[in-house]
Amino acid sequence: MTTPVGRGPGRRRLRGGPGSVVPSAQIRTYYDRPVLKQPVWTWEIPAYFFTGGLAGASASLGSMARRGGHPLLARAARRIALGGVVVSPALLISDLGRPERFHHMLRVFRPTSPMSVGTWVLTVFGPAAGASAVLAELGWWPRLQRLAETVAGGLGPVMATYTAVLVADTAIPVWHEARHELPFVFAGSAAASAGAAATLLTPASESGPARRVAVTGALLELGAAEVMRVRLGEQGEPYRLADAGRWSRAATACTAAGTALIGLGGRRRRAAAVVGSALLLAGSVCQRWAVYRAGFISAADPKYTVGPQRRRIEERG
Amino acid sequence: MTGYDDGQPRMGFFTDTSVCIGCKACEVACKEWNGVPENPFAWTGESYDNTSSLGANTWRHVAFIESGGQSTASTVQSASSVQSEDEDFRWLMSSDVCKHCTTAACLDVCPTGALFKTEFETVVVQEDVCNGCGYCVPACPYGVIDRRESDGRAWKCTLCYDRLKVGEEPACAKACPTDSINFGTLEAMTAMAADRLDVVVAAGRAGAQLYGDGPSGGVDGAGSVFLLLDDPEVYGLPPDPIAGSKHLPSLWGAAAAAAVTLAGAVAAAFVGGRR
Amino acid sequence: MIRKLLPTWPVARQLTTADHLGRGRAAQSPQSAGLRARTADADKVVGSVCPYCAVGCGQQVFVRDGEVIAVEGDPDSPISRGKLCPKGSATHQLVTGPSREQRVRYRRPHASEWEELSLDEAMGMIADRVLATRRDTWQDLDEAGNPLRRTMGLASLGGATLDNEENYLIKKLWTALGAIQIENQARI
Amino acid sequence: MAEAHPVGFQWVVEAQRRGATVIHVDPRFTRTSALADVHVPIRAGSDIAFLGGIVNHILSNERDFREYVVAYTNAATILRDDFVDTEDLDGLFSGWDPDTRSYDISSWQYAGMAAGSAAGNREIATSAAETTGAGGAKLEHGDPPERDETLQHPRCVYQVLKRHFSRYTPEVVEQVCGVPPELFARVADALCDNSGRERTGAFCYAVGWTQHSVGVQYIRTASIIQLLLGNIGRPGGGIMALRGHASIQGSTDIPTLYDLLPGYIPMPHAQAYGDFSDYVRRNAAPTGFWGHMSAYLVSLLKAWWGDAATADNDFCFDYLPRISGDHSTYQTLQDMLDGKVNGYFLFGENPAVGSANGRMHRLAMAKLDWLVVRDLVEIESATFWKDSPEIDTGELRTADIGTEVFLLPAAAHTEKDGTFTQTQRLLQWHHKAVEPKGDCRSDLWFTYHLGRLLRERLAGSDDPRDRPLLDLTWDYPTEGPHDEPSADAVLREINGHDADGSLVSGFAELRDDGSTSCGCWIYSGCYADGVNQTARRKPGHQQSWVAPEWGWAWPANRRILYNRASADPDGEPWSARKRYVWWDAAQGRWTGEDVPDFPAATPPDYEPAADAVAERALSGREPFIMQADGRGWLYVPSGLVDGPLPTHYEPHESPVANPLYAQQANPARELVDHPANAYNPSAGQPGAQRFPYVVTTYRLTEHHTAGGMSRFQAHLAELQPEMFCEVSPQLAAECGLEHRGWATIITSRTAIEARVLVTQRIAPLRVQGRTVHQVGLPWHWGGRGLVTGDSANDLFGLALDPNVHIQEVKAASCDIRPGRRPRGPALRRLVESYVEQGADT
Repeated sequence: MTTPVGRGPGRRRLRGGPGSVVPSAQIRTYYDRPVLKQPVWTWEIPAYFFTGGLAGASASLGSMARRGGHPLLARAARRIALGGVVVSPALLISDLGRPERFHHMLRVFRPTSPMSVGTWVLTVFGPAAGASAVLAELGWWPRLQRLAETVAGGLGPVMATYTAVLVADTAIPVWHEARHELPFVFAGSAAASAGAAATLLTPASESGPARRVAVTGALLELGAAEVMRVRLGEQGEPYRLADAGRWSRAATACTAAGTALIGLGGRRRRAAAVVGSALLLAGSVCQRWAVYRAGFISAADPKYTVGPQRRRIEERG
Repeated sequence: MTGYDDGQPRMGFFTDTSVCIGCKACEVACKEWNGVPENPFAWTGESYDNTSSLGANTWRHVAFIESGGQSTASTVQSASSVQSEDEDFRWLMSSDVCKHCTTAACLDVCPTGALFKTEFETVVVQEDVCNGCGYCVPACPYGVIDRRESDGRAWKCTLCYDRLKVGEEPACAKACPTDSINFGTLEAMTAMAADRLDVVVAAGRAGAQLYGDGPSGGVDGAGSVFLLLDDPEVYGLPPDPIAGSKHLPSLWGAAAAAAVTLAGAVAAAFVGGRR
Repeated sequence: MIRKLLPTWPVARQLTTADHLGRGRAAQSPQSAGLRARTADADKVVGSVCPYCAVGCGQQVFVRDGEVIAVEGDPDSPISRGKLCPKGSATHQLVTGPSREQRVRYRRPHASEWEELSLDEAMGMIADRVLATRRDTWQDLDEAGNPLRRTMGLASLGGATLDNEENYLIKKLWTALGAIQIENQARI
Repeated sequence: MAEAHPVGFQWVVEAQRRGATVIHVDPRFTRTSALADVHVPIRAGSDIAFLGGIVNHILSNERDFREYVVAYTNAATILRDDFVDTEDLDGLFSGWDPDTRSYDISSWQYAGMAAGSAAGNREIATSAAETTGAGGAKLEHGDPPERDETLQHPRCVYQVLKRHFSRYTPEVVEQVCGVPPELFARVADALCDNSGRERTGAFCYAVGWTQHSVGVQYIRTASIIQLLLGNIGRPGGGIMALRGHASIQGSTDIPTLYDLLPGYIPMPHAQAYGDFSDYVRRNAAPTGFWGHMSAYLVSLLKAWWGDAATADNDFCFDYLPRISGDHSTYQTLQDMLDGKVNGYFLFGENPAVGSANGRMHRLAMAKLDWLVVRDLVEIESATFWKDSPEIDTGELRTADIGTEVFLLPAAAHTEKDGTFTQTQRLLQWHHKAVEPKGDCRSDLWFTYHLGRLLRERLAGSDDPRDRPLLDLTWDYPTEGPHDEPSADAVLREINGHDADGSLVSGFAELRDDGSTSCGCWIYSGCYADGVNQTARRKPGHQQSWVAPEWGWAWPANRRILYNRASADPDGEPWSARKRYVWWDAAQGRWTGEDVPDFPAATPPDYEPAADAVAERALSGREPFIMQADGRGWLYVPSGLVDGPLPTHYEPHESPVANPLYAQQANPARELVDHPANAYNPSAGQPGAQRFPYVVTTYRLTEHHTAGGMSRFQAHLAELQPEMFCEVSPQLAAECGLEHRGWATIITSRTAIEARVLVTQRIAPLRVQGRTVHQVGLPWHWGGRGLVTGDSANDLFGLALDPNVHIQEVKAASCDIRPGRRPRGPALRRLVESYVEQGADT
């Protein structure tokens, strides 16, 4: 990171060739072909970002709700988390090139791999969240249920944010350069979706904390996403282009509208709460899709790869 | 770190593009040895390059760059990228390959251990382990590794791991007619690269530079060193690649902060007690 | 059982060996550990010569169980020093690939498709046609009475891709037949 | 060279690393140019002018290696006084007969002798041009050619040469070739600077030089340069033919060619010779190694007819069929089209794609009674009856084609024993690795068993015409599951046996009394000492740089021909740096790095007696032992039918007028008058402007010849998956061609389509004040295989070099227009519209 990868003798770059006559603003490429590979991930992955985040935040919400004396909210949150952990592995396995080898994920524990870390987290979180919900419904082994609930609740925030590390730990500029903001986008989005889902499944009388989680999460999501796009600068252009642009605008619109509806009318009007929640859920889905698709656009155009790297070299001198 | 204790030195490539004749023997020798399937037959018009880039089915890729020469008044498109009028026409060729990075992003993110460091400090995908999660694909800052559609697994250059195990050189290096592709200990390759750079610079070849040499940089040094005659991006190479995993602390730091924020937000929702 | 199986689990190896991060030896599969170049286990290595252009690069043909498993450049050759061009490198596909014809094909006059034919039958039919053509087109003398002893009804093209021994037999047999129109790529 | 012979090119790269200057002359900027120090874009078809310019540069600046030139070439030899040069006859040499379109070469001779050539046409004066071969000479004893070693005599070769080439100035080079004078000077100086005692320069060429109506003279011009610079017979010198097939050299040495017997012995000509003794008298040479020609011929006849060949019956010399004219492949093609050829064999060759005017070949094959195709894959020539382009145009209908076709799968080189002879005359044995599968068989198997069946069918015949077949030695041992004849036994027969049946050690042991047999005298010694010398594979790094123990080179394992010239007349190396073969006075022998290509014990000061014959008739200072006068020929008094000196003629089809003479093209070129072979009008003829562009063809690294060994392999097919044409941005703009779009290229034969690659690598040239555009076409595609496309060879007509009957496909004229070609009958209508308009305008 300290010296250029390419160097001439005596650390002086030889720029007698084309290099010297090309203005630094001009980006040179190989037939405009991408330097990076497009991700091979299909729809299951952004869907999992949503379901995993939803399950994680819901588990935390459920745990806190029970402790805070909101049994109905706790039950709803547990059920939502259960739904999330049932769907999530199916999505992940379905996306594999060799689904029958899903268990190879547990072959190693590789701390350098967010996916490996996430897999192990999910391996603990999933059964915990599942057991917590099922035991609570059946009323069996309350101490074990509590333990499971606590474990799931504790891992919930990790579930909600590690996927941001997963996408940021790639070479795709729009993801990697957003590594400081993406976890907040994902955390906010997860919280918004969990709050919204719980609001939908809980009587208005008990859904206050859920609405507050939804609104706080949504504001965090909106704010973090905005900061991310601003800080990305030119690198954030994919969020304005093509389908990523559409997803991004839809995410902002849905989330903003949902926040407004819940925040302003959610307590008093069930309909506002319901519509607002639906909008937040949609916004959360759109946000993940916006991030997902922006990665493709960012990888496809070599200017996003070469331009900043070339500037980096020039700044180093 | 990687658990080998047999004193095997790190092995690598030195690709000297100043003597590459673009014959593509490396591409074919690689495919023949490793049983790599062909790409769809598609003529690109991009000079003589019809395999376009490294990928699951192309582990050695020869780039062809037509540059310089007289620019034409007309707006006719061509295989040549016209740079300036006073510059000599050049036809640059370069055989690209996996960089076998010291800090290999593909390996670092691989959750199954399919990608691993061998005793030669090369980076290899184990075909019996890979389950096609696809994480390595966007992780690679060079765009090398890819998932094979027909197969579902990720593939890339193994630096002929099986051959190295019996003391043979990789198929591409063996075939290369002009010794553009050299194979040996990374130490020897780096030294050879430095020597060749001196020669090429002394011969007045503009734009000559080494790529991937030395232990510094965003991947902590590559196991494939190149002598290029122009800037890396002209060959489709990233000029200053960084392995995402170099930023793991800040990545997890941000995630931890976000997770705490999330937990705090949830907890805060229950403070105050309004229903 | 578990004692036996546990060490095969890379996570266990991560804990018990120096490769704690699971990036190296701990992650290696038994298949990878036992990997060997297939050429190392060839039954025989046969010295050969590249069949494409006339540089004459040395080749090594690796054989196992009666099948060619690889063809590589011969490092001993002072001509090629082990190198091969893309075509030479594709020799294995040339000699074992699916494009190769393995059965005799026969097209009857005016027919629109190939038919099957046994090799023996084909050889017999060709021999009959050679003799009939020779008989029908034989020239003993030219107009001036000079001996010709030949047939102009038979012609042959090819030889530059063949072995010397094959060219020799063709030239010998054709000349004995009185067929003089023998040509090959050297003319072209 | 990097394009078509990449592995050979490693030596060029290595030479460059050691300081050599690499110059590449080619219409295109190729993979070779990419590494060359100098690239010279040249107009296709103008090389004689370019090389002639170098000759002029050498002579006018006296840059020749004078000592070598005087001692080893015929520079000092004085010519007859009735020789008249093209410079005085506006493009014709003396002796031209416009009625027969041929030369009487008698005026080209040396004063005082008539010399036969070491190769080429030796009986021009008395017979048709087809009695080729490597021949003898007519040097009458006691009557050596007159010489002037001061090189001042006005009729000495040196002065004739100087006058002949004096017009090839840098300005003329620019006018003809489009090469600017500065660039030309760089090449000429580099060549001269790198020649002499201490340094040598080499030429490498391929079919870019041979496939012209003046192809032989191209190479002749290079020979003149190399002889003047002293670069023949010396390490690092020479003229390297980079041949294109694994054993194309072998199939010339042991010729599957109509005009030769093994070892460059000419096929007997019906009219030119009478009986055996007449043939020998007129072909054997009193001087040089051709002096033993009768021994070579008798040994060949003994190898073929064994005990039946006796002195009483002239060793069955009468069994040999007689040729009576040009029976080369293109003549056969015309006869085939006229229905005169019934049966046709194709051995690993695909004329439907690989020969000029492919359409003519396909139409001709439809006239055959039967066709046998032996190949690895189902090539276009095997399926013309169902999918040739002429089926699409409606010219052929499958149901109308009566040709019976046998496609017999061939064995690959890994499935048979045998030798290839590579481009430096090196025989290399390849061992069988596996048995061929299915019906795949070697051509050895096919030929042997076909011969066996023929002999069985004729057994008992008393027809004299069957005697040659029945008396033929055809008893090769067979082995293996398929009764494969032993290639080893065949190679032993080629090597030759003495009277005891032991293998001879070389051609020096051959006799003309019938006591020895030998299938090919120049290959004699390949099985010396009972060892298959061709199978030697001693690692290169374990022997000297000459590597004499790898394979076996003909003749006598000599790696550089005429290497006596690497030493000065006294037998000392010209320089320590370039020492190769020298006289060791202590041992009384020639010695050195290589096997001396000279009688080993003949000292430098040897002078032949008046009655000496063969090699003993040459002095110890005459290295060119196959030549009648022992010297390298700057001027060729005999052996060529189109002139003793190279001179620039335009290609048969050229948009450019010959600026040197009124004579536009080679007057002696062979033309084929056939409706399927219409020609484009050339510059100066009406309609020439319809074909304003130069077109040339070439190979790509990724493919092999007509594609049978590459278009069918996925790993090669993907690398160059489509037929394309290369054009400059300027031509693209002029014609409206779009990069990556389609173009149709049209000649009087047909029109083909190709994808358009617009590239600066094929630059337009300024010639005679105008811009000449060139269109480049790879010729590998056809209608079958994994990747298909139109065949470039379909565009070309048959205009042949008169010496060797090779077609001109490296330079012709064409038109090019955007878009794909018409389908169906409309294709012929397009071509016909060009031909008609061409004739009218």
